[in-house]
Amino acid sequence: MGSNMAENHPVGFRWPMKARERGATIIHVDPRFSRTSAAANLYVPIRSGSDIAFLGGLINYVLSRDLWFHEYVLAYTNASSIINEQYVDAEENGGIFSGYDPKSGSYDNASWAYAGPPQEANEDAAAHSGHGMEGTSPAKHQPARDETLQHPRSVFQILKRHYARYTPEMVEQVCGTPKDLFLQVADVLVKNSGRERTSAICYAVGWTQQSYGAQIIRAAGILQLLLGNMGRPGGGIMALRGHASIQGSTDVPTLFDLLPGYLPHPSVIKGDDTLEKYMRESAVRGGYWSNLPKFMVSLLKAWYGDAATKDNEYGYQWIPKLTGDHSHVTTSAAMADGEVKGFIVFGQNPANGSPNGGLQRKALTQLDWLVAVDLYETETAAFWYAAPEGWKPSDIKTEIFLLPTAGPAEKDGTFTNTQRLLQFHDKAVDPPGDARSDLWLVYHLGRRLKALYRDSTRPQDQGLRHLTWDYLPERTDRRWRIRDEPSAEAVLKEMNGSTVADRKLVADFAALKDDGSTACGVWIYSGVYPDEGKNMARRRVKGDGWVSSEWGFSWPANRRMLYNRASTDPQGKPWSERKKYIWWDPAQGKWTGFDRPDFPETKAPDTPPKADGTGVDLHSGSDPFTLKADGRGWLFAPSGLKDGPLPTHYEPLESPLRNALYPRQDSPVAKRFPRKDNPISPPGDAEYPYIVTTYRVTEQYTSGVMSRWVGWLSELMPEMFAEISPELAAEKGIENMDWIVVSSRRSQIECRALVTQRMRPFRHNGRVIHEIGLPYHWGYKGLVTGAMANDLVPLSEEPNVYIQEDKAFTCNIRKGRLR
Amino acid sequence: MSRGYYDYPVVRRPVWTWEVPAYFWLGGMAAGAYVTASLAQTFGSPDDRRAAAGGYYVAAAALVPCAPLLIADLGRPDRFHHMLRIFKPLSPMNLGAWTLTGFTPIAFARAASHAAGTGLLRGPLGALSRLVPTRLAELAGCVLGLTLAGYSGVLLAATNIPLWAKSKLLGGLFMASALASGSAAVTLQAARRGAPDTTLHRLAMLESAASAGEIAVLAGYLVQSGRTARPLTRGRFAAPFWLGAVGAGAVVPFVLHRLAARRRGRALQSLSTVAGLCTIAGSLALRWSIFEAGKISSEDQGASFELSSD
Amino acid sequence: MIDTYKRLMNVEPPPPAKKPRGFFTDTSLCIGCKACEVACKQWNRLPADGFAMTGNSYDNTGSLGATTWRHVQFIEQAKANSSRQDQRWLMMSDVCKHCANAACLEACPTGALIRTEYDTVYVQQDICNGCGFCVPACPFGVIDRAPKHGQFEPGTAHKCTLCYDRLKDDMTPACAKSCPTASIQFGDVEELQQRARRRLAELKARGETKAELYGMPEGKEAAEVGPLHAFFLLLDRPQTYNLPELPRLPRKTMAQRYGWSAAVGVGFALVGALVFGRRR
Amino acid sequence: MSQQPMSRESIEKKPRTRDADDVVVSVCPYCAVGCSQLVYVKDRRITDVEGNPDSPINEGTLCPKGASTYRYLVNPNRLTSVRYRAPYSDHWEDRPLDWAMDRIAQRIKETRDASFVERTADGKLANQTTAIATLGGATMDIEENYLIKKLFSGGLGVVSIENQARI
Repeated sequence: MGSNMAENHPVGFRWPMKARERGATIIHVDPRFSRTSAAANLYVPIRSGSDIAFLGGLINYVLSRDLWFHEYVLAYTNASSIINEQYVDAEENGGIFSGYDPKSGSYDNASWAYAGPPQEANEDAAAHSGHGMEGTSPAKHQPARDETLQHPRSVFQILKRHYARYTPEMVEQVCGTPKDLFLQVADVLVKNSGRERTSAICYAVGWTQQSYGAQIIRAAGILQLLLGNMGRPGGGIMALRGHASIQGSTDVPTLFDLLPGYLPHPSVIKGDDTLEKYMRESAVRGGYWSNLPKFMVSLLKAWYGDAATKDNEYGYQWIPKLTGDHSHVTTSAAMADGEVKGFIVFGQNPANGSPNGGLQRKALTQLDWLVAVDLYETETAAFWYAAPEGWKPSDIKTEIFLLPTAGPAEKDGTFTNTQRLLQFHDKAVDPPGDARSDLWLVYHLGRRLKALYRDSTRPQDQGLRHLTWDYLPERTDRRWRIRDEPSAEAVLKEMNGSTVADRKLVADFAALKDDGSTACGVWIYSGVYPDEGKNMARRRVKGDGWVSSEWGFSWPANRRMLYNRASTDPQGKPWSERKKYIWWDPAQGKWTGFDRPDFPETKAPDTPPKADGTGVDLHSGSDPFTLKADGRGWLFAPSGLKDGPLPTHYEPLESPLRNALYPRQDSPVAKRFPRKDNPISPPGDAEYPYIVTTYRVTEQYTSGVMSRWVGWLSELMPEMFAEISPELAAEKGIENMDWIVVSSRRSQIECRALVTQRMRPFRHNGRVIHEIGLPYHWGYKGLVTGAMANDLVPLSEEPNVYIQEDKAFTCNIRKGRLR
Repeated sequence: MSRGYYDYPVVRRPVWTWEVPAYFWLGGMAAGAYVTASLAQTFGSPDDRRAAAGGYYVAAAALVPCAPLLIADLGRPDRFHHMLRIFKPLSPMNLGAWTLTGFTPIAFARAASHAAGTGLLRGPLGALSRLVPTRLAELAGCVLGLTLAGYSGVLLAATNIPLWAKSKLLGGLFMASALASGSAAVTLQAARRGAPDTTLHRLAMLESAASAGEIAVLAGYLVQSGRTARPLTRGRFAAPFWLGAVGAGAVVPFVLHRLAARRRGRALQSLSTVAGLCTIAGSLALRWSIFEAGKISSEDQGASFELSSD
Repeated sequence: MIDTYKRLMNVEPPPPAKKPRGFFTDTSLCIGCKACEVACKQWNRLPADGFAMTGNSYDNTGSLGATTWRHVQFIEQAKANSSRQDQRWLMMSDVCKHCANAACLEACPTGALIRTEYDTVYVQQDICNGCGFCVPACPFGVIDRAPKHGQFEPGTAHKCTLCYDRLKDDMTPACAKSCPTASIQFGDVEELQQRARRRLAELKARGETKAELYGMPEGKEAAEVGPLHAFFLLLDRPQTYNLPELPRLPRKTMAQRYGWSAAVGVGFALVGALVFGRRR
Repeated sequence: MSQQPMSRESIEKKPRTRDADDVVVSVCPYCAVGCSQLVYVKDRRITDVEGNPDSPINEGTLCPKGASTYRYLVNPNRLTSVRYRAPYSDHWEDRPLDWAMDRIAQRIKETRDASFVERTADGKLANQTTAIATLGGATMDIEENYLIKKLFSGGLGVVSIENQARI
């Protein structure tokens, strides 16, 4: 669901195909019959934007028919935990949870917490974005539980009530999915889960690019926990990410709200005035996040070196504090308003790759200067003369630097792939001409800036002055023409971490300290370079067809599967012989198996929780989810999310339909950008009656910079097109390959119509809703050019992870051309 | 007929251009003229022999552009000699290349021998030409000439282009057309040089026989081809085919020769001339229209499926 | 003299025969990613040959040709009702069949087209003179002549080489190597045929009633062109994939064609003898 | 079977990878699956890029994009010099890399100095600038991402540091 894996991750899809040939069932739930659907055993149509209704239907199916994995759910999830008395479910409140403030459009999630003594960290946890990873937990102590699951405020009972109306009939009404198909999916999933079998769910931006994206993934998480599919081989929820190192750029990260390794970014709003306050409020007593101070201090030591001392809070104040939402979407709006003066773009292409392309390009005209770094001339770099707006260059003030850069085979470095695997790539040749690696560009820019500020005494410049910036290799490599290339391995070592005193690389993050004696750039990567000459990301021991632990390095600590403690029963024995992965070896007194255990290695299954302990000591030997405060998988999220503790069906911000489940139409906390250049259609807007969804095809890549300059790919998908069903085509008098105009409240574009039975109309209570599909790869540079689907997309933000909604919005179409 | 993959053709469009039908036409005419002349040499009266011997000049002249045309049509003309790299009669084109290579010198030698005999060619070259064993040259030339005239249709037919391959008679058709045009060329030159009426009547009879044969084979070809022949019998190539190849090329000369059968002197000569010209032109029309219509046929998915079903 | 001829005509003795190699393209595993098309162009340095959308599903390649040696077909099938009953999207990576009796090879007058030691059909680029005869000879529309003034070996004939160069180092052909789902399998032809038979039985047992093999020795399609060394497992009738039911080998009817031709010639000679001899 | 004569080229035919000076292990630049690639180098030029059979991820296979990596890297349309467009200008100019680096550093400094906010209106320490933004990183190495974050956040106080993960 939410992924077109065969098309967008064809090599990844090699493995589901192998599984299919061994008897596995592939189910593809998608609005379009895609190449993934063609390879699936079962294709299930679903209207774009209704995923939570579908997953909620499955949850309800499992709960109401008592098909959940009892032993697993009782032991490993928070099903038995009791929730706060103040909690009011969306079910009883028209689709809105307790704690909602209509004025600010946000939730105070105190009422979602576990029942029990006042919990000091409740408030702060909400601020941890965690970027879809692990939210830190509010619980100081293990929460109150009712192992019979009968307590009306137990998570289990709340869950049952919340999803009671998500019946197969409701799924059919909301999703347009035929009831019999939905039931078939439910049946396959349930039969394929349990002790002997596991099911996996794969998703991609089909889920995340919705105004409640994180909640869709949460819904899948709930389902997988109920079925006992988490932490087990063949189970899990797979995020299929879209760029070579998008996981790495999330880990490190180049994201505004996080510091390396998912440490929350200090913020004025959260009141992170001092390091001490920041650490107190960010760290949690229970679970692995209790170690946050060690990671934070080590990070500061890595950045500021000897200048980071206990007395100056290890340089904490040199790190800027957030004053709001500085995400890409919000920044684009600010840029369009002239508030951003300088913009540096590394291998990205917002002019046609980001939502509301017209606004994005206008924003570029407002800049004083723009630095674009790429292998090819991008739409972003060329906006001033080539944009469809037809601006006169003489009207555009932006000073532009287009810097040529290197491809991966032209530099050393590491990509982190979608499964958290770090793989080092070796330099094969020098980049051509004046092209330089991004590492070179950033490093030498840093040197120049440090030189410019060398003599400054202003406090604001001291961070830069003290920034450790020493990455040139000791000996230049005579093989290469470019002699001043910084060493990627030196940077990787800094990320791995070392002791401050003797600069010895640390073996993993367990060695990090909060007293300034260790430095570590990215704690989760610690262990990637545990010793001189031992680059684990560069390990290339041929795959063994199973866990292949010796290929690259997987964070954390080379664990290939997170929470794999859940692959055994509470007593530490594999749930079944077929599905064994790690297990407790009483003879050795430790966890062993095919993978590194994602659990304290010698903590026996029967270890009781230490009530007075901290960190994972607060957990028992059978609490597998070590990053959680209570060590349990969260069916109900007492904190960490900004849009509710339980996934709830809302309609997309633009939808032709009314929410059939709740009076509340759409997400109460999704961020809209009500601006003149970003109008949004009201629900049921008759002028824009069709749903449109955007996507990639195999033959092209994102905004096209990496594919539309390659003839071999361009010829395979040369033109922009819209996929429409024969039914809609007939209604509109459109023939295959006709030119059509697709319009939304933001803009209109022209492209070819690809009339295909692979698109279908959806029926909702007898009403026919048409959906059209738009790939978004084209632009105005490259060997092949074409209209830009993103011009039609509204600016908006999902509240947790600030992603726009482009998988479901509304449009109209007509036969013909723009002019 | 079941549908295939969209409307994509099953086979590829031939890449050859106008040089190929032009060569088939000239080569065929040369062969026909040579054979006609040789038949006259062998079986005819002295008048016949004298009048028909001009056919050797026709043959030699028509052969001059053949090799250049063939070479010009190659994708890599610089490698024309690779045609003779191996001997592979299984490949009609290889067979044709060897045949042309063998026939051309013989035809030139025989023409030179005739020229020397009539005193047209003197000096050492003349003397040399007189040494040509004419009987042997005629026999060998006829064998090679008939091969040259006969292989071109087989070459086109030895493909998977429905129009060319469906019927088994294209080789025979081209052979008949070649002989008709060759004998017509002999008639033509004989008539222009004022050959005796008897000889002209005999040549006309021979040419008419070829035309009649051509019409018979063509009828068989069209019947065997059936629906597949549509690109030829309808559309763009219908006019050149029906009016040019069939009308001008066979029916008109046949009728003219019947008319001429009872005429003598200048009238006979004029009618023979016109008939000969018609036959020769029709022969070109036949090759060209079938050749070009073959390209359209190559795009006919249904015809390809028909060709490849039992 | 012979040496001069050999040099002029570029004639060398062939290497000893090896085990026949080929492709088994199992369309039931194809996901239509076109990796084969690109990997082939990359390895063989073939140019892109046109940026035109066809509107025929996701196939913007159209056909095999001089600069396209793998071509993925996309066949959309569904009952034309709103529930899209029996919806299928068939994908098939087409390629030169490397026929046991190859029409192109038999047509070739220069010996440029040869059967290699791996029993594959290969165009020798230093021999081919671009006569173009192989183009209409092929019953599958595979081989084509590059434009005379193109950027890529102007004027000579091209088609899949089964990566003849790679075979020499025991490397898998580029398309088969890249194929992420093992739809394109490379190996010893006999072994591949065994595998294909097993696979067909497996699919039939799973209920794929329309599945069939194309190009096996026992198949009707092998009657004239012989077993295909690049053969296929199809999920529908061959014609659905533009494959002829009974691909024709011109040689099979050539004698008959020459016969008619000769008959006409002999007839003419007889008539000539009669006409001229009658009144001697 | 193979009785026909062959040509010299056919006899001497060999894969161009046989002569490679070096075979370098790389990772595909496109999606996040992380397919391992082998890059063949001859005379300091890339001659071939294909899947690495040792990789447990792709086992030697690649998708069409991965298979086109060679052309992504070796491509006449690539930028090989700094292109500069002055304000209000209607054309690109080629500029030396050093000049551009100096000028960019200068512009960053100017903008930063003019926009730096030490304290918010209510007096809280912010030490940031919102007048500069960086975008991108998902196509780049983690080392590069790390230096961007370190320089722009930890060094310059830029807060809007974002990448493709957001879209």
